[in-house]
Amino acid sequence: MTASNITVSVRFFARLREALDTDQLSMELPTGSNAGQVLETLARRGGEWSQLTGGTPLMIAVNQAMARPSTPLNNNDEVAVFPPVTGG
Amino acid sequence: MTASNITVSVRFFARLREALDTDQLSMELPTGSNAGQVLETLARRGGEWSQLTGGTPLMIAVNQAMARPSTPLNNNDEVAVFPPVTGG
Amino acid sequence: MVSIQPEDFDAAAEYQALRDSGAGTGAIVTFTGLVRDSGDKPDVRGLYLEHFPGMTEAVIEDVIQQATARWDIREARVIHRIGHLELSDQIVFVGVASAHRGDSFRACQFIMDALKTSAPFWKKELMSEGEHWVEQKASDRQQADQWLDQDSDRES
Amino acid sequence: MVSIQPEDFDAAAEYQALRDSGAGTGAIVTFTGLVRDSGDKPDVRGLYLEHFPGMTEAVIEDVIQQATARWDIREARVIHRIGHLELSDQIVFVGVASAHRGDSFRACQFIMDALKTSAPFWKKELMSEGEHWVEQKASDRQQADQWLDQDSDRES
Repeated sequence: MTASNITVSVRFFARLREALDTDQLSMELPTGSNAGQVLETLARRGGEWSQLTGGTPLMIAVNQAMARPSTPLNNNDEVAVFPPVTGG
Repeated sequence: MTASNITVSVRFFARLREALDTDQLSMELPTGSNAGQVLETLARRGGEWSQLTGGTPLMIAVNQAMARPSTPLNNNDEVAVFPPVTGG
Repeated sequence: MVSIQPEDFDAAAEYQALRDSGAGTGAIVTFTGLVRDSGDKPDVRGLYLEHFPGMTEAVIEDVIQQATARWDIREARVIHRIGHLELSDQIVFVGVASAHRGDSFRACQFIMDALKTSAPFWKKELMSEGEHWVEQKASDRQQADQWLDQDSDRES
Repeated sequence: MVSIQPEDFDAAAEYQALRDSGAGTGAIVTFTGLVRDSGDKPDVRGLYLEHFPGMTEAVIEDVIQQATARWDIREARVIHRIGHLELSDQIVFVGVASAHRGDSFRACQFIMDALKTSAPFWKKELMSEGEHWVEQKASDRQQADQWLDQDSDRES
Protein backbone atom coordinates (compact mmCIF):
# COMPACT_ATOMS: atom_id res chain seq x y z
CA MET A 1 0.00 0.00 0.00
CA THR A 2 1.33 3.41 -0.97
CA ALA A 3 0.85 6.50 1.19
CA SER A 4 -2.04 7.67 -0.95
CA ASN A 5 -3.81 4.29 -1.05
CA ILE A 6 -6.01 2.32 1.34
CA THR A 7 -6.51 -1.43 1.44
CA VAL A 8 -10.00 -2.87 1.92
CA SER A 9 -11.31 -6.42 2.00
CA VAL A 10 -14.39 -7.19 -0.08
CA ARG A 11 -16.78 -10.05 0.68
CA PHE A 12 -19.52 -11.54 -1.48
CA PHE A 13 -22.53 -13.59 -0.45
CA ALA A 14 -25.15 -15.93 -1.88
CA ARG A 15 -25.92 -15.63 -5.61
CA LEU A 16 -23.15 -13.07 -6.05
CA ARG A 17 -20.53 -15.22 -4.31
CA GLU A 18 -21.45 -18.12 -6.58
CA ALA A 19 -21.55 -16.06 -9.79
CA LEU A 20 -18.16 -14.43 -9.10
CA ASP A 21 -16.76 -17.68 -7.66
CA THR A 22 -15.22 -15.51 -4.92
CA ASP A 23 -15.81 -15.36 -1.17
CA GLN A 24 -13.46 -12.55 -0.42
CA LEU A 25 -10.69 -10.45 -2.00
CA SER A 26 -8.42 -7.64 -0.99
CA MET A 27 -7.95 -4.49 -3.05
CA GLU A 28 -6.16 -1.16 -2.99
CA LEU A 29 -8.01 2.06 -3.67
CA PRO A 30 -7.00 5.72 -3.61
CA THR A 31 -7.44 7.35 -0.20
CA GLY A 32 -10.85 9.04 -0.12
CA SER A 33 -12.61 6.31 -2.12
CA ASN A 34 -16.14 5.30 -1.29
CA ALA A 35 -17.99 1.97 -1.36
CA GLY A 36 -19.43 2.62 -4.82
CA GLN A 37 -15.90 2.92 -6.23
CA VAL A 38 -15.15 -0.62 -5.01
CA LEU A 39 -17.98 -1.87 -7.20
CA GLU A 40 -16.97 0.30 -10.17
CA THR A 41 -13.35 -0.86 -9.98
CA LEU A 42 -14.31 -4.52 -9.82
CA ALA A 43 -16.94 -4.19 -12.56
CA ARG A 44 -14.18 -3.16 -14.99
CA ARG A 45 -12.90 -6.75 -14.81
CA GLY A 46 -15.81 -7.56 -17.14
CA GLY A 47 -17.70 -10.86 -17.42
CA GLU A 48 -19.72 -11.72 -14.32
CA TRP A 49 -18.07 -8.79 -12.53
CA SER A 50 -19.98 -6.29 -14.68
CA GLN A 51 -23.17 -7.09 -12.72
CA LEU A 52 -21.71 -5.13 -9.79
CA THR A 53 -22.75 -1.96 -11.62
CA GLY A 54 -25.17 -3.55 -14.06
CA GLY A 55 -28.37 -2.36 -12.44
CA THR A 56 -29.13 -5.60 -10.55
CA PRO A 57 -30.24 -4.54 -7.07
CA LEU A 58 -27.39 -5.04 -4.59
CA MET A 59 -26.89 -4.21 -0.93
CA ILE A 60 -23.62 -2.93 0.54
CA ALA A 61 -22.37 -3.18 4.12
CA VAL A 62 -19.23 -1.50 5.44
CA ASN A 63 -17.83 -3.09 8.61
CA GLN A 64 -21.07 -5.06 8.96
CA ALA A 65 -23.34 -2.02 8.94
CA MET A 66 -25.65 -1.23 6.04
CA ALA A 67 -24.03 1.37 3.76
CA ARG A 68 -24.54 3.26 0.50
CA PRO A 69 -22.33 3.72 -2.55
CA SER A 70 -21.43 7.16 -1.14
CA THR A 71 -20.19 5.72 2.19
CA PRO A 72 -16.51 6.76 2.56
CA LEU A 73 -13.92 4.05 3.20
CA ASN A 74 -10.94 3.93 5.57
CA ASN A 75 -7.91 1.71 5.53
CA ASN A 76 -8.70 -1.92 6.51
CA ASP A 77 -12.44 -1.49 6.12
CA GLU A 78 -14.49 -4.56 5.23
CA VAL A 79 -16.92 -4.02 2.35
CA ALA A 80 -19.62 -6.67 1.85
CA VAL A 81 -21.70 -6.86 -1.33
CA PHE A 82 -24.78 -9.04 -1.57
CA PRO A 83 -28.20 -9.46 -3.18
CA PRO A 84 -31.32 -8.22 -1.38
CA VAL A 85 -31.83 -10.44 1.66
CA THR A 86 -34.41 -13.25 1.71
CA GLY A 87 -34.43 -14.73 5.21
CA GLY A 88 -37.36 -15.33 7.51
CA MET B 1 -100.26 -16.93 29.03
CA THR B 2 -103.20 -15.26 27.31
CA ALA B 3 -103.63 -15.35 23.54
CA SER B 4 -102.20 -11.86 23.19
CA ASN B 5 -99.18 -12.47 25.41
CA ILE B 6 -95.81 -14.15 24.97
CA THR B 7 -93.61 -15.66 27.66
CA VAL B 8 -89.87 -15.03 27.61
CA SER B 9 -87.10 -16.05 29.97
CA VAL B 10 -84.64 -13.38 31.03
CA ARG B 11 -81.09 -14.10 32.21
CA PHE B 12 -78.61 -11.84 33.96
CA PHE B 13 -74.85 -12.12 34.20
CA ALA B 14 -71.90 -10.83 36.19
CA ARG B 15 -72.31 -7.49 38.00
CA LEU B 16 -75.97 -7.30 36.96
CA ARG B 17 -76.75 -10.82 38.23
CA GLU B 18 -75.19 -9.92 41.58
CA ALA B 19 -76.87 -6.51 41.85
CA LEU B 20 -80.32 -7.93 41.03
CA ASP B 21 -79.65 -11.11 43.01
CA THR B 22 -81.28 -12.94 40.10
CA ASP B 23 -79.91 -15.47 37.61
CA GLN B 24 -83.03 -15.91 35.60
CA LEU B 25 -86.73 -15.09 35.59
CA SER B 26 -89.72 -15.65 33.39
CA MET B 27 -92.10 -12.92 32.31
CA GLU B 28 -95.15 -12.32 30.16
CA LEU B 29 -95.23 -9.52 27.64
CA PRO B 30 -97.77 -8.41 25.05
CA THR B 31 -97.30 -10.08 21.66
CA GLY B 32 -95.17 -7.79 19.48
CA SER B 33 -92.92 -6.67 22.33
CA ASN B 34 -89.23 -6.09 21.75
CA ALA B 35 -86.15 -6.66 23.90
CA GLY B 36 -86.08 -3.05 25.10
CA GLN B 37 -89.56 -3.47 26.57
CA VAL B 38 -88.27 -6.32 28.76
CA LEU B 39 -85.83 -3.88 30.32
CA GLU B 40 -88.44 -1.14 30.66
CA THR B 41 -90.94 -3.47 32.31
CA LEU B 42 -88.38 -4.77 34.81
CA ALA B 43 -87.00 -1.28 35.54
CA ARG B 44 -90.42 -0.28 36.85
CA ARG B 45 -89.77 -2.60 39.82
CA GLY B 46 -87.52 0.18 41.11
CA GLY B 47 -84.45 -0.16 43.33
CA GLU B 48 -81.56 -2.00 41.67
CA TRP B 49 -83.86 -2.84 38.77
CA SER B 50 -83.93 0.80 37.65
CA GLN B 51 -80.38 0.44 36.33
CA LEU B 52 -81.80 -1.62 33.45
CA THR B 53 -82.85 1.66 31.86
CA GLY B 54 -80.68 3.96 33.91
CA GLY B 55 -78.11 4.74 31.27
CA THR B 56 -75.47 2.23 32.42
CA PRO B 57 -74.15 0.57 29.27
CA LEU B 58 -75.71 -2.88 28.90
CA MET B 59 -75.62 -5.55 26.22
CA ILE B 60 -78.62 -7.64 25.17
CA ALA B 61 -78.68 -11.07 23.54
CA VAL B 62 -81.78 -12.82 22.23
CA ASN B 63 -81.46 -16.60 21.90
CA GLN B 64 -77.71 -16.22 22.42
CA ALA B 65 -77.18 -13.79 19.54
CA MET B 66 -76.31 -10.13 20.10
CA ALA B 67 -79.46 -8.00 19.84
CA ARG B 68 -80.71 -4.44 20.21
CA PRO B 69 -83.59 -2.93 22.21
CA SER B 70 -85.57 -2.92 18.95
CA THR B 71 -85.12 -6.67 18.38
CA PRO B 72 -88.64 -8.23 18.26
CA LEU B 73 -89.41 -11.14 20.58
CA ASN B 74 -91.29 -14.36 20.01
CA ASN B 75 -92.87 -16.74 22.46
CA ASN B 76 -90.27 -18.73 24.48
CA ASP B 77 -87.37 -16.49 23.47
CA GLU B 78 -84.46 -16.22 25.85
CA VAL B 79 -83.35 -12.64 26.55
CA ALA B 80 -79.95 -12.17 28.22
CA VAL B 81 -78.90 -8.86 29.74
CA PHE B 82 -75.33 -8.21 30.82
CA PRO B 83 -72.62 -5.56 31.27
CA PRO B 84 -70.11 -4.92 28.47
CA VAL B 85 -67.87 -8.00 28.23
CA THR B 86 -64.37 -8.08 29.73
CA GLY B 87 -62.77 -11.40 28.78
CA GLY B 88 -59.44 -12.06 27.15
CA MET C 1 -61.25 -25.37 17.49
CA VAL C 2 -62.86 -23.49 20.36
CA SER C 3 -62.63 -24.57 23.99
CA ILE C 4 -63.99 -22.84 27.09
CA GLN C 5 -62.56 -24.59 30.14
CA PRO C 6 -61.62 -24.11 33.79
CA GLU C 7 -58.44 -26.19 33.30
CA ASP C 8 -55.11 -24.74 32.28
CA PHE C 9 -54.03 -25.36 28.68
CA ASP C 10 -50.79 -26.53 27.12
CA ALA C 11 -49.67 -23.82 24.69
CA ALA C 12 -47.00 -26.17 23.32
CA ALA C 13 -49.62 -28.77 22.38
CA GLU C 14 -51.70 -26.07 20.70
CA TYR C 15 -48.69 -24.89 18.70
CA GLN C 16 -48.01 -28.49 17.65
CA ALA C 17 -51.60 -28.90 16.49
CA LEU C 18 -51.20 -25.76 14.36
CA ARG C 19 -47.94 -27.14 12.90
CA ASP C 20 -49.80 -30.33 12.03
CA SER C 21 -52.34 -28.33 10.01
CA GLY C 22 -50.62 -29.41 6.80
CA ALA C 23 -47.54 -28.96 4.68
CA GLY C 24 -48.90 -25.73 3.15
CA THR C 25 -48.56 -23.95 6.49
CA GLY C 26 -45.72 -21.43 6.41
CA ALA C 27 -46.61 -19.14 9.31
CA ILE C 28 -48.00 -19.63 12.81
CA VAL C 29 -48.90 -16.73 15.09
CA THR C 30 -49.99 -17.34 18.67
CA PHE C 31 -51.27 -14.98 21.32
CA THR C 32 -51.43 -15.91 25.00
CA GLY C 33 -52.93 -13.71 27.70
CA LEU C 34 -51.69 -14.06 31.29
CA VAL C 35 -52.97 -12.72 34.63
CA ARG C 36 -50.67 -9.78 35.41
CA ASP C 37 -49.74 -8.91 38.96
CA SER C 38 -49.30 -5.21 38.39
CA GLY C 39 -50.85 -2.46 36.31
CA ASP C 40 -54.05 -0.64 37.18
CA LYS C 41 -54.46 -2.31 40.58
CA PRO C 42 -51.28 -3.57 42.23
CA ASP C 43 -53.39 -5.24 44.89
CA VAL C 44 -54.99 -7.87 42.60
CA ARG C 45 -54.52 -11.43 43.92
CA GLY C 46 -56.39 -13.29 41.21
CA LEU C 47 -59.36 -13.30 38.87
CA TYR C 48 -62.74 -14.96 38.63
CA LEU C 49 -64.10 -15.37 35.10
CA GLU C 50 -67.82 -15.85 34.44
CA HIS C 51 -69.24 -16.62 30.99
CA PHE C 52 -72.49 -17.34 29.16
CA PRO C 53 -72.28 -21.04 28.26
CA GLY C 54 -73.33 -21.76 24.70
CA MET C 55 -73.33 -18.17 23.51
CA THR C 56 -69.61 -17.80 24.23
CA GLU C 57 -68.69 -20.72 21.97
CA ALA C 58 -71.09 -19.52 19.25
CA VAL C 59 -69.65 -15.98 19.28
CA ILE C 60 -66.07 -17.21 19.04
CA GLU C 61 -66.93 -19.67 16.25
CA ASP C 62 -68.52 -16.75 14.40
CA VAL C 63 -65.43 -14.58 14.92
CA ILE C 64 -63.26 -17.39 13.50
CA GLN C 65 -65.62 -17.64 10.52
CA GLN C 66 -65.25 -13.90 9.92
CA ALA C 67 -61.46 -14.23 10.05
CA THR C 68 -61.57 -17.19 7.67
CA ALA C 69 -63.67 -15.21 5.18
CA ARG C 70 -61.32 -12.24 5.39
CA TRP C 71 -57.87 -13.84 5.35
CA ASP C 72 -56.36 -16.98 3.89
CA ILE C 73 -55.97 -19.02 7.06
CA ARG C 74 -55.62 -22.79 7.41
CA GLU C 75 -56.56 -23.25 11.05
CA ALA C 76 -57.48 -21.19 14.09
CA ARG C 77 -57.55 -22.42 17.68
CA VAL C 78 -59.04 -20.49 20.61
CA ILE C 79 -59.02 -21.50 24.28
CA HIS C 80 -60.46 -19.34 27.04
CA ARG C 81 -60.40 -20.26 30.69
CA ILE C 82 -63.20 -19.60 33.19
CA GLY C 83 -63.46 -19.74 36.97
CA HIS C 84 -60.72 -18.85 39.42
CA LEU C 85 -57.30 -17.86 38.10
CA GLU C 86 -54.14 -17.03 39.99
CA LEU C 87 -51.50 -14.43 39.14
CA SER C 88 -49.36 -15.46 36.13
CA ASP C 89 -51.94 -18.04 35.04
CA GLN C 90 -52.72 -18.39 31.36
CA ILE C 91 -56.18 -16.95 30.54
CA VAL C 92 -56.57 -17.13 26.78
CA PHE C 93 -54.87 -18.65 23.74
CA VAL C 94 -55.43 -17.67 20.11
CA GLY C 95 -53.35 -19.42 17.46
CA VAL C 96 -53.57 -19.12 13.67
CA ALA C 97 -51.81 -21.13 10.96
CA SER C 98 -51.61 -19.86 7.39
CA ALA C 99 -49.43 -19.95 4.30
CA HIS C 100 -48.17 -16.38 4.73
CA ARG C 101 -47.26 -14.38 7.80
CA GLY C 102 -49.44 -11.32 7.12
CA ASP C 103 -52.62 -13.39 7.19
CA SER C 104 -51.60 -15.12 10.45
CA PHE C 105 -50.75 -11.88 12.21
CA ARG C 106 -53.87 -10.06 11.13
CA ALA C 107 -56.27 -12.95 11.75
CA CYS C 108 -54.81 -13.64 15.21
CA GLN C 109 -55.07 -10.00 16.26
CA PHE C 110 -58.57 -9.66 14.76
CA ILE C 111 -59.83 -12.74 16.64
CA MET C 112 -58.35 -11.49 19.90
CA ASP C 113 -59.73 -7.96 19.45
CA ALA C 114 -63.20 -9.26 18.54
CA LEU C 115 -63.20 -11.72 21.44
CA LYS C 116 -62.44 -8.86 23.85
CA THR C 117 -65.58 -6.94 22.86
CA SER C 118 -68.02 -9.65 21.68
CA ALA C 119 -67.52 -12.86 23.64
CA PRO C 120 -69.65 -12.95 26.81
CA PHE C 121 -66.96 -13.26 29.49
CA TRP C 122 -66.79 -11.11 32.61
CA LYS C 123 -63.78 -10.71 34.80
CA LYS C 124 -63.85 -10.06 38.51
CA GLU C 125 -60.65 -8.91 40.18
CA LEU C 126 -60.00 -10.47 43.57
CA MET C 127 -58.15 -8.08 45.89
CA SER C 128 -56.68 -8.76 49.32
CA GLU C 129 -59.77 -7.00 50.63
CA GLY C 130 -62.89 -7.49 48.56
CA GLU C 131 -63.44 -7.97 44.87
CA HIS C 132 -64.88 -6.00 41.96
CA TRP C 133 -66.07 -6.50 38.42
CA VAL C 134 -63.73 -5.14 35.75
CA GLU C 135 -65.16 -2.41 33.50
CA GLN C 136 -64.72 -2.65 29.72
CA LYS C 137 -61.99 -0.39 28.39
CA ALA C 138 -62.77 2.14 25.68
CA SER C 139 -59.44 1.21 24.09
CA ASP C 140 -60.61 -2.38 23.61
CA ARG C 141 -63.66 -1.14 21.78
CA GLN C 142 -61.57 1.16 19.58
CA GLN C 143 -59.12 -1.66 18.89
CA ALA C 144 -61.98 -3.89 17.71
CA ASP C 145 -63.61 -1.10 15.69
CA GLN C 146 -60.47 -0.45 13.68
CA TRP C 147 -61.03 -3.69 11.75
CA LEU C 148 -64.24 -2.23 10.35
CA ASP C 149 -62.25 0.43 8.48
CA GLN C 150 -59.53 -1.73 7.03
CA ASP C 151 -59.25 -3.51 3.75
CA SER C 152 -58.20 -7.11 3.91
CA ASP C 153 -54.94 -6.28 2.14
CA ARG C 154 -52.64 -9.25 1.89
CA GLU C 155 -48.99 -9.71 1.23
CA SER C 156 -47.29 -12.96 0.42
CA MET D 1 -32.03 -13.03 23.00
CA VAL D 2 -30.83 -13.64 19.46
CA SER D 3 -29.62 -17.00 18.18
CA ILE D 4 -28.50 -17.97 14.68
CA GLN D 5 -28.16 -21.73 14.56
CA PRO D 6 -28.27 -24.75 12.26
CA GLU D 7 -30.11 -26.79 14.92
CA ASP D 8 -33.87 -26.91 15.25
CA PHE D 9 -35.39 -24.94 18.13
CA ASP D 10 -38.01 -25.77 20.76
CA ALA D 11 -40.83 -23.24 20.40
CA ALA D 12 -42.33 -24.47 23.69
CA ALA D 13 -39.12 -23.68 25.59
CA GLU D 14 -39.04 -20.21 24.00
CA TYR D 15 -42.62 -19.59 25.04
CA GLN D 16 -41.80 -20.70 28.58
CA ALA D 17 -38.83 -18.31 28.69
CA LEU D 18 -41.17 -15.47 27.65
CA ARG D 19 -43.65 -16.49 30.39
CA ASP D 20 -40.80 -16.37 32.88
CA SER D 21 -40.07 -12.75 31.91
CA GLY D 22 -41.81 -11.57 35.08
CA ALA D 23 -45.17 -11.20 36.77
CA GLY D 24 -45.88 -7.97 34.86
CA THR D 25 -46.19 -9.89 31.59
CA GLY D 26 -49.78 -10.02 30.40
CA ALA D 27 -49.40 -10.81 26.72
CA ILE D 28 -47.12 -13.06 24.66
CA VAL D 29 -47.15 -13.11 20.87
CA THR D 30 -45.06 -15.61 18.93
CA PHE D 31 -44.41 -15.99 15.23
CA THR D 32 -42.94 -19.16 13.73
CA GLY D 33 -42.00 -19.53 10.08
CA LEU D 34 -42.02 -23.02 8.51
CA VAL D 35 -40.73 -24.37 5.18
CA ARG D 36 -43.85 -24.70 3.04
CA ASP D 37 -44.19 -27.50 0.52
CA SER D 38 -46.40 -25.60 -1.88
CA GLY D 39 -46.83 -22.08 -3.14
CA ASP D 40 -44.73 -20.45 -5.82
CA LYS D 41 -42.77 -23.61 -6.69
CA PRO D 42 -44.52 -26.89 -5.92
CA ASP D 43 -41.29 -28.72 -6.73
CA VAL D 44 -39.30 -27.39 -3.76
CA ARG D 45 -37.70 -30.19 -1.70
CA GLY D 46 -35.92 -28.07 0.87
CA LEU D 47 -33.96 -24.90 1.54
CA TYR D 48 -30.39 -23.88 2.11
CA LEU D 49 -29.91 -20.73 4.17
CA GLU D 50 -26.69 -18.70 4.01
CA HIS D 51 -25.98 -15.74 6.29
CA PHE D 52 -23.32 -13.15 7.11
CA PRO D 53 -21.99 -14.20 10.53
CA GLY D 54 -21.64 -11.30 12.93
CA MET D 55 -23.61 -8.80 10.90
CA THR D 56 -26.77 -10.93 11.12
CA GLU D 57 -26.75 -10.91 14.93
CA ALA D 58 -25.94 -7.17 15.03
CA VAL D 59 -28.81 -6.30 12.65
CA ILE D 60 -31.34 -8.34 14.63
CA GLU D 61 -30.16 -6.89 17.96
CA ASP D 62 -30.62 -3.44 16.44
CA VAL D 63 -34.13 -4.32 15.23
CA ILE D 64 -35.01 -5.49 18.76
CA GLN D 65 -33.63 -2.21 20.15
CA GLN D 66 -35.83 -0.27 17.74
CA ALA D 67 -38.87 -2.28 18.84
CA THR D 68 -37.99 -1.73 22.50
CA ALA D 69 -37.73 2.03 21.94
CA ARG D 70 -41.05 2.10 20.14
CA TRP D 71 -43.26 -0.19 22.23
CA ASP D 72 -43.44 -1.17 25.87
CA ILE D 73 -42.04 -4.68 25.66
CA ARG D 74 -40.51 -6.79 28.41
CA GLU D 75 -38.59 -9.35 26.38
CA ALA D 76 -38.01 -10.32 22.75
CA ARG D 77 -36.50 -13.58 21.54
CA VAL D 78 -35.41 -14.27 17.96
CA ILE D 79 -34.04 -17.54 16.56
CA HIS D 80 -33.15 -18.03 12.91
CA ARG D 81 -31.85 -21.25 11.45
CA ILE D 82 -29.17 -21.55 8.77
CA GLY D 83 -27.94 -24.38 6.55
CA HIS D 84 -30.10 -27.15 5.12
CA LEU D 85 -33.77 -27.30 6.00
CA GLU D 86 -36.40 -29.84 5.02
CA LEU D 87 -40.06 -29.28 4.20
CA SER D 88 -42.15 -28.42 7.30
CA ASP D 89 -39.01 -27.54 9.28
CA GLN D 90 -39.11 -24.50 11.53
CA ILE D 91 -37.04 -21.62 10.06
CA VAL D 92 -37.54 -18.66 12.32
CA PHE D 93 -39.04 -17.79 15.71
CA VAL D 94 -39.91 -14.31 16.98
CA GLY D 95 -41.51 -14.04 20.42
CA VAL D 96 -42.41 -10.91 22.38
CA ALA D 97 -43.65 -10.54 25.97
CA SER D 98 -45.28 -7.33 27.17
CA ALA D 99 -47.85 -6.03 29.61
CA HIS D 100 -50.48 -5.34 26.93
CA ARG D 101 -51.43 -7.23 23.80
CA GLY D 102 -51.17 -4.34 21.33
CA ASP D 103 -47.48 -3.84 22.10
CA SER D 104 -46.75 -7.57 21.73
CA PHE D 105 -48.54 -7.89 18.41
CA ARG D 106 -46.99 -4.78 16.89
CA ALA D 107 -43.45 -5.44 18.15
CA CYS D 108 -43.52 -9.07 16.98
CA GLN D 109 -44.73 -8.14 13.51
CA PHE D 110 -42.29 -5.21 13.27
CA ILE D 111 -39.33 -7.42 14.19
CA MET D 112 -40.34 -10.06 11.66
CA ASP D 113 -40.93 -7.50 8.89
CA ALA D 114 -37.60 -5.76 9.56
CA LEU D 115 -35.75 -9.07 9.73
CA LYS D 116 -37.12 -10.00 6.29
CA THR D 117 -35.60 -6.93 4.65
CA SER D 118 -32.56 -6.09 6.81
CA ALA D 119 -30.99 -9.25 8.22
CA PRO D 120 -28.38 -10.73 5.86
CA PHE D 121 -29.86 -14.17 5.18
CA TRP D 122 -30.22 -15.68 1.72
CA LYS D 123 -32.45 -18.58 0.88
CA LYS D 124 -31.76 -21.11 -1.85
CA GLU D 125 -34.61 -23.37 -2.91
CA LEU D 126 -33.58 -26.95 -3.57
CA MET D 127 -35.67 -28.54 -6.33
CA SER D 128 -35.78 -32.14 -7.47
CA GLU D 129 -33.62 -30.94 -10.37
CA GLY D 130 -31.28 -28.11 -9.52
CA GLU D 131 -31.52 -25.23 -7.11
CA HIS D 132 -31.92 -21.46 -7.26
CA TRP D 133 -31.58 -18.41 -5.07
CA VAL D 134 -34.84 -16.86 -3.96
CA GLU D 135 -35.45 -13.25 -5.06
CA GLN D 136 -36.64 -10.68 -2.53
CA LYS D 137 -40.34 -9.91 -2.79
CA ALA D 138 -41.52 -6.33 -3.31
CA SER D 139 -44.30 -7.09 -0.82
CA ASP D 140 -41.75 -7.79 1.93
CA ARG D 141 -40.17 -4.41 1.32
CA GLN D 142 -43.57 -2.67 1.38
CA GLN D 143 -44.51 -4.54 4.54
CA ALA D 144 -41.33 -3.30 6.25
CA ASP D 145 -41.73 0.24 4.93
CA GLN D 146 -45.22 0.62 6.40
CA TRP D 147 -43.70 0.91 9.90
CA LEU D 148 -41.99 4.14 8.83
CA ASP D 149 -45.37 5.82 8.42
CA GLN D 150 -47.03 4.68 11.60
CA ASP D 151 -47.26 6.28 14.96
CA SER D 152 -46.46 4.08 17.91
CA ASP D 153 -50.05 4.28 19.11
CA ARG D 154 -50.72 2.05 22.09
CA GLU D 155 -53.77 0.70 23.71
CA SER D 156 -53.88 -0.91 27.10
